[in-house]
Amino acid sequence: MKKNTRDFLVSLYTTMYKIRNFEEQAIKLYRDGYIRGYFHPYLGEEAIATGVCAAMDRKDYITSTHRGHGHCLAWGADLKIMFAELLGRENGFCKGLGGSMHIADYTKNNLGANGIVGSGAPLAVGAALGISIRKERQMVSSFVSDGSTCNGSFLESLNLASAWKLPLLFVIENNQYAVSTRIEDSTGEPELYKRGAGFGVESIRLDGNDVLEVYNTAKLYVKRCKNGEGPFLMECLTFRKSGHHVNDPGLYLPKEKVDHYKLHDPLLIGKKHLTELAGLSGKDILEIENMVMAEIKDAIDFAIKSPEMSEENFLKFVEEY
Amino acid sequence: MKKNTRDFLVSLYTTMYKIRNFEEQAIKLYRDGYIRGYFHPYLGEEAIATGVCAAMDRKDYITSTHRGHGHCLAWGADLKIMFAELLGRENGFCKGLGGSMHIADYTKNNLGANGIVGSGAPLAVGAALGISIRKERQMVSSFVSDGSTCNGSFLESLNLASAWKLPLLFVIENNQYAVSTRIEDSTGEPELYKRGAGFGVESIRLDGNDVLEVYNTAKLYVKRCKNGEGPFLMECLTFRKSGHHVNDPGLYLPKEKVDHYKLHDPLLIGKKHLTELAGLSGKDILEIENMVMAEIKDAIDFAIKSPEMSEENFLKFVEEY
Amino acid sequence: MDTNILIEKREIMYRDALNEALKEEMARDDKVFIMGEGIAERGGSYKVTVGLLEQFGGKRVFDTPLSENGFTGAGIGAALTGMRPVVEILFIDFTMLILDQIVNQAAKFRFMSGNTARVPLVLRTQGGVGNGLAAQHSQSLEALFYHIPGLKLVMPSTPYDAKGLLKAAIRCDDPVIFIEHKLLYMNKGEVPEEEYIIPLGKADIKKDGSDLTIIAWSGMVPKVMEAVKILDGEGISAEIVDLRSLVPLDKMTIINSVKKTEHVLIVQEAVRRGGVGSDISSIIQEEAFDYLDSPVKILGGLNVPCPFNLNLEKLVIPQTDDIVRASKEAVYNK
Amino acid sequence: MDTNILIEKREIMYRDALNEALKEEMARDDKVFIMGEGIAERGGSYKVTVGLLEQFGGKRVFDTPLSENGFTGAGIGAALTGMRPVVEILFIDFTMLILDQIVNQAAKFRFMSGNTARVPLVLRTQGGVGNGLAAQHSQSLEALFYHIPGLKLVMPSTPYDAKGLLKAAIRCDDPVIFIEHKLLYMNKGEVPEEEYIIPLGKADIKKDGSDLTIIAWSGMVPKVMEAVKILDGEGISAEIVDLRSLVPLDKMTIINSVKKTEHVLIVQEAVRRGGVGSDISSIIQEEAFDYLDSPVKILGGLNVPCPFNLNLEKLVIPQTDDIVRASKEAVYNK
Ligand SMILES: Cc1ncc(C[n+]2csc(CCOP(=O)(O)OP(=O)(O)O)c2C)c(N)n1
Ligand SMILES: Cc1ncc(C[n+]2csc(CCOP(=O)(O)OP(=O)(O)O)c2C)c(N)n1
Ligand SMILES: [Mg+2]
Ligand SMILES: [Mg+2]
Repeated sequence: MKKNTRDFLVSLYTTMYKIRNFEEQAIKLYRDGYIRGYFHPYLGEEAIATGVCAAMDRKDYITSTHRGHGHCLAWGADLKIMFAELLGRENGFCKGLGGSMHIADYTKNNLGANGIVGSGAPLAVGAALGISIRKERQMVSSFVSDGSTCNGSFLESLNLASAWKLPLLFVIENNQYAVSTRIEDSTGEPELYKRGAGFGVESIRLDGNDVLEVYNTAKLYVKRCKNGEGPFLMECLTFRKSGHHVNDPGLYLPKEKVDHYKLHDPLLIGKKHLTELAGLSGKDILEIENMVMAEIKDAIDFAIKSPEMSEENFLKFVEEY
Repeated sequence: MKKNTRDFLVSLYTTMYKIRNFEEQAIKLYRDGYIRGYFHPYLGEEAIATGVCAAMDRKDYITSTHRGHGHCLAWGADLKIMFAELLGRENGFCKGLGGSMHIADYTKNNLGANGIVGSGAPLAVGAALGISIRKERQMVSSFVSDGSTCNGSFLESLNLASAWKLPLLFVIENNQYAVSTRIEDSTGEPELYKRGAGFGVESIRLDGNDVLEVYNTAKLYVKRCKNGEGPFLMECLTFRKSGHHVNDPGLYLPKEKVDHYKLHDPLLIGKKHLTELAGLSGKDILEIENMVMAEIKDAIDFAIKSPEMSEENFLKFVEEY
Repeated sequence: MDTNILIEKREIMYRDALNEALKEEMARDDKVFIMGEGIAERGGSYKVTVGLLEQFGGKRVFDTPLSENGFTGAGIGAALTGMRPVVEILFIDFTMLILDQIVNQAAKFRFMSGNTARVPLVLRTQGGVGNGLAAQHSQSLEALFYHIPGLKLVMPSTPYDAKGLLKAAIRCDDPVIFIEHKLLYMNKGEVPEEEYIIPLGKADIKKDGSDLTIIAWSGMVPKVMEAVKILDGEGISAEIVDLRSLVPLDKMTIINSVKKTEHVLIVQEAVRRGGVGSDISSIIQEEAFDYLDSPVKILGGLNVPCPFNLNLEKLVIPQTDDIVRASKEAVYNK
Repeated sequence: MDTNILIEKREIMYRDALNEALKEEMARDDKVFIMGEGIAERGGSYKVTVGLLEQFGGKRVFDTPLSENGFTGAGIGAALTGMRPVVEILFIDFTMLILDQIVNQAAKFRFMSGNTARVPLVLRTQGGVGNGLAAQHSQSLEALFYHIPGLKLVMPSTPYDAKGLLKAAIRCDDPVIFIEHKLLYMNKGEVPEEEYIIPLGKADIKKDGSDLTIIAWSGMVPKVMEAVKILDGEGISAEIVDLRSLVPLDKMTIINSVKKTEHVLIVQEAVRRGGVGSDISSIIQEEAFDYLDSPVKILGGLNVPCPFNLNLEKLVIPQTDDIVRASKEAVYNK
């Protein structure tokens, strides 16, 4: 196999593991009182952000959801600045004013997480509209949740993108639940990619836990978007590996599904790719993981030592607002 | 042929002609300064309201649109009270406070016109939800415009009705334009009934200018709604026989379409039914028309002579509001 | 009589008081039903609807998809056709998705129909700042509803008020916006076992006083209570007027208190600019100008969204010591 | 110089002034684009965008579907990524469909991002009562935007102001809600040929006076002008402060005028309860209490939706003779 394929598979796994370990460590920080507010972990959905972002250029754009850490990390966010934001520190991405639900990096075309389910989709339409007006070879990926496919903000966006033929890829992260409500109870058509056809949008459903499947599909759509064939919709089937947020034990999740997805974990699948397709050993993988863990540990130390915005600085900030 | 078929066909034509003549006379009243504000004529779309309402029981419910006179009339509204409302008189349906865009008859299960495009659909979901909670054998027809199929209010409603399996029939009146904007420019999928499948709603497209086709399809769906098989969606293809509102000459409407629909007029088709299926002569039809015209003339006389709400009464009304 | 006294000493939480109100009204009238996100099996994010599903079944207690605009409209449609829905919107911030249905539909039908339609809908929602929920989950937006004719607006601060007012809201034939506060749900207070109703439009004097009238509602009331204790210690006797319902507004209680104390402080959690406090100030000023010994003072939130950082969060809304300070300014006319 | 004088006498309509502002700004900056319902080929319901399509092409001037929430959000997304969109919402009533995007998104990004994001969006819309358009097309809802930190709010009353302020709004790096009035579009006024800009946040004294300050904006300004002529004839010299932009608010001009006249009337078309006038009243009262000779009076709309019937329509918002009457009450402290 080619060297670059090996490197590429390693990079995919590294990103997924980074997200996994980031969330796990951040949850500990939450339990220890360092992080407050809402925190929706991306655990179990790592392959989606990883696969899609790997298929994009960094002059493209993303919009994220309330479950947004994974998208930021897969897009390449600096771990230190991310932790700093989650801890509400002044050197965080948003100076500690945004936090988990509003983390973003506008300087790097990451339009950020959104606390209102579905409301990121119209923003993505706008970014794609700007591209289309400027006639640039860029595209936008809009991550949206299954819950948002029942919401007007998303549905209008799907139609607008289609009416205006925008370079936009909608990525539905269908983890099958909105908090405790099953998607089957939220809609008459739980195969969510089928929404697309009704608006003239080419759509597909795939295994969102298989990073290669996600990557390969996204790669194609990203290219076709840039060729002016957009928009597209890909529904990535997945499952939360945790409660809805840090304080939700998720007891309503049925045991058989939980068990199934324990074996169908995106990281297990990623490991299989590494061993079967790239010939890595268990030790090689452990090395990758250790490296990531060390990096995350450093980032946490950095964040914990970072100062919060002073009252004085804040009031100055408020004044010019 | 059976006597009742003949009577039935006559009643359909009578209703359509009533709507036609009502709108034509009302437009004259508008030009003469008797009617003010927005007035969106139902000209050219008469078969839809007529066919659907004929298929329903009067303990069912309807919600209407900004182009709402036809629905009111087909539902059986008293002509006098309707004109009185359009003229802003105290004995109108809404005491002259509502007018054309808000005409309604809550006492008769007509939830009325709506000035906000798409916003009637959620109300219809609610009426159907109430039926479902009370476990009654009723249903709701919600008339919606093609423009509203691009709006979240309608799209969320489509999904809600489906998720909750409600006895609700959505009737899209696709007149192919939103003011001057072609439906093809508003959506990536101008065959609007296709929206339905994405939400698990059985949907169909049909000729909205053929009152029998509308009636027969609606009849089936009304029954199936009452059997608990709802919701359904029927897209009725039609065309405005006028500008968007009374002051819009509609110059943007392409000549070939205007010409086509001149020949494909719902009243011409209705007449054909009367002669071919019910054996009526031209003279028979003229008699029907004359009767309707006389009734409308009377109603107009009544309305013109009716008083407006006095300042005193209004202020009393305001006080208790 | 003895039992009565015993019963009246029962203390329950704000969220349980709301729960009781819902249960009693649903038992009384089978037209009452409730829907919202996660309110059925899960019992609601703030545990207000626990046990309703079991008692009243899935037809009258059910979860909705994330279609706020659609299901609110469905509530209105049901209300128009004889039902009495209670619709829950998880955060008042999300009501920004439903304003067309509330402002253009629910609030207007009675009037537009010449009094032939009524919309007996209760929209329960929850607002205010607390616990680092940041800019999109920490707003106090009552002013937006206050300005719309046709809506009632209720914001209780205690378990007792919450129960009595929610029952009244459900029986009201007009749409009622019922705003709870995220920090009050676990607060305890006396709630009698026997049934009672608090009519909409009656303010409650939470404490008598003679030097200063402090007007507040919802989450600010407990803070004002704390502040008033401190003021008492410093020889300032403040009267607390808890508005409880903003529409209808109990002008008479306000004006009478102002006439007595001649000094007014309005404390509001919402941003200062264009809040309900401004309107109350303008009313006092128009109707009791000659009694005022100093300007009506408003202590409100800063004109910014809510920051995520917890320490900064505290800066943007009035805290107890801010209230103490502002009270003194109001009394000494600084 | 001669030509200058000639040019300055040019009179054009409000709608044409807006049209010129759009054309000039679109020619100056190719990041500016405009979208809305029927604004391209048809030139807009009020003819404000006539000719733009021809001059700037379909990529920068285009019609939208009836997806108000979606296309407003698209405007915000475009603004976040370097464009300068002008989004038109046909009636302010329909903005009730887009408040999530305006309140929770556009208004918050700058703050939530710690100043790294900006949203240079102009939302043009149109409000007010006129011509029997009834309850869902006749609202004055500026108070809802006024209360939201992060938004600018502009409501011009003359062609001159409309042009200068729209140009400033397009150049502003924060979201601007720009509200036109349905009865002003055909009003004529002087607009110089040469380019000018009116900075946001500057009120304009439309007429000097010494006995009474009348504060107004948008559609009420012409009515106040009429009323003031009548008052002049009766020996009352009123000063007219046209706010032009409500956010930022030009407090200094207001307070200075009040200090001079010692009497204030605020005239607003919006319903009285919870309108912007209340906030201005509360500010005057807090900042100029000792100068006030009588209470700040507010003349506003009745607390009801707008009736369809034309004669009743007139009753719900202030008319010229109401303003005359209220002015006298303000001056003579009744
Ligand atoms: C418009 C809106 N409604 C409700 C909420 C509250 N809420 C936050 S996350 C969530 C569940 C979302 O489920 P889904 O969309 O499937 O995303 P997931 O959490 O499963 O990733 C809810 C109800 C919200 N933030 N925004
Ligand atoms: C939400 C909303 N947006 C815009 C308008 C203004 N408006 C009234 S009718 C209309 C065109 C509607 O077209 P369509 O929905 O196809 O209905 P039609 O007039 O063709 O029957 C528009 C834009 C409105 N009333 N409501
Ligand atoms: Mg989900
Ligand atoms: Mg149409």
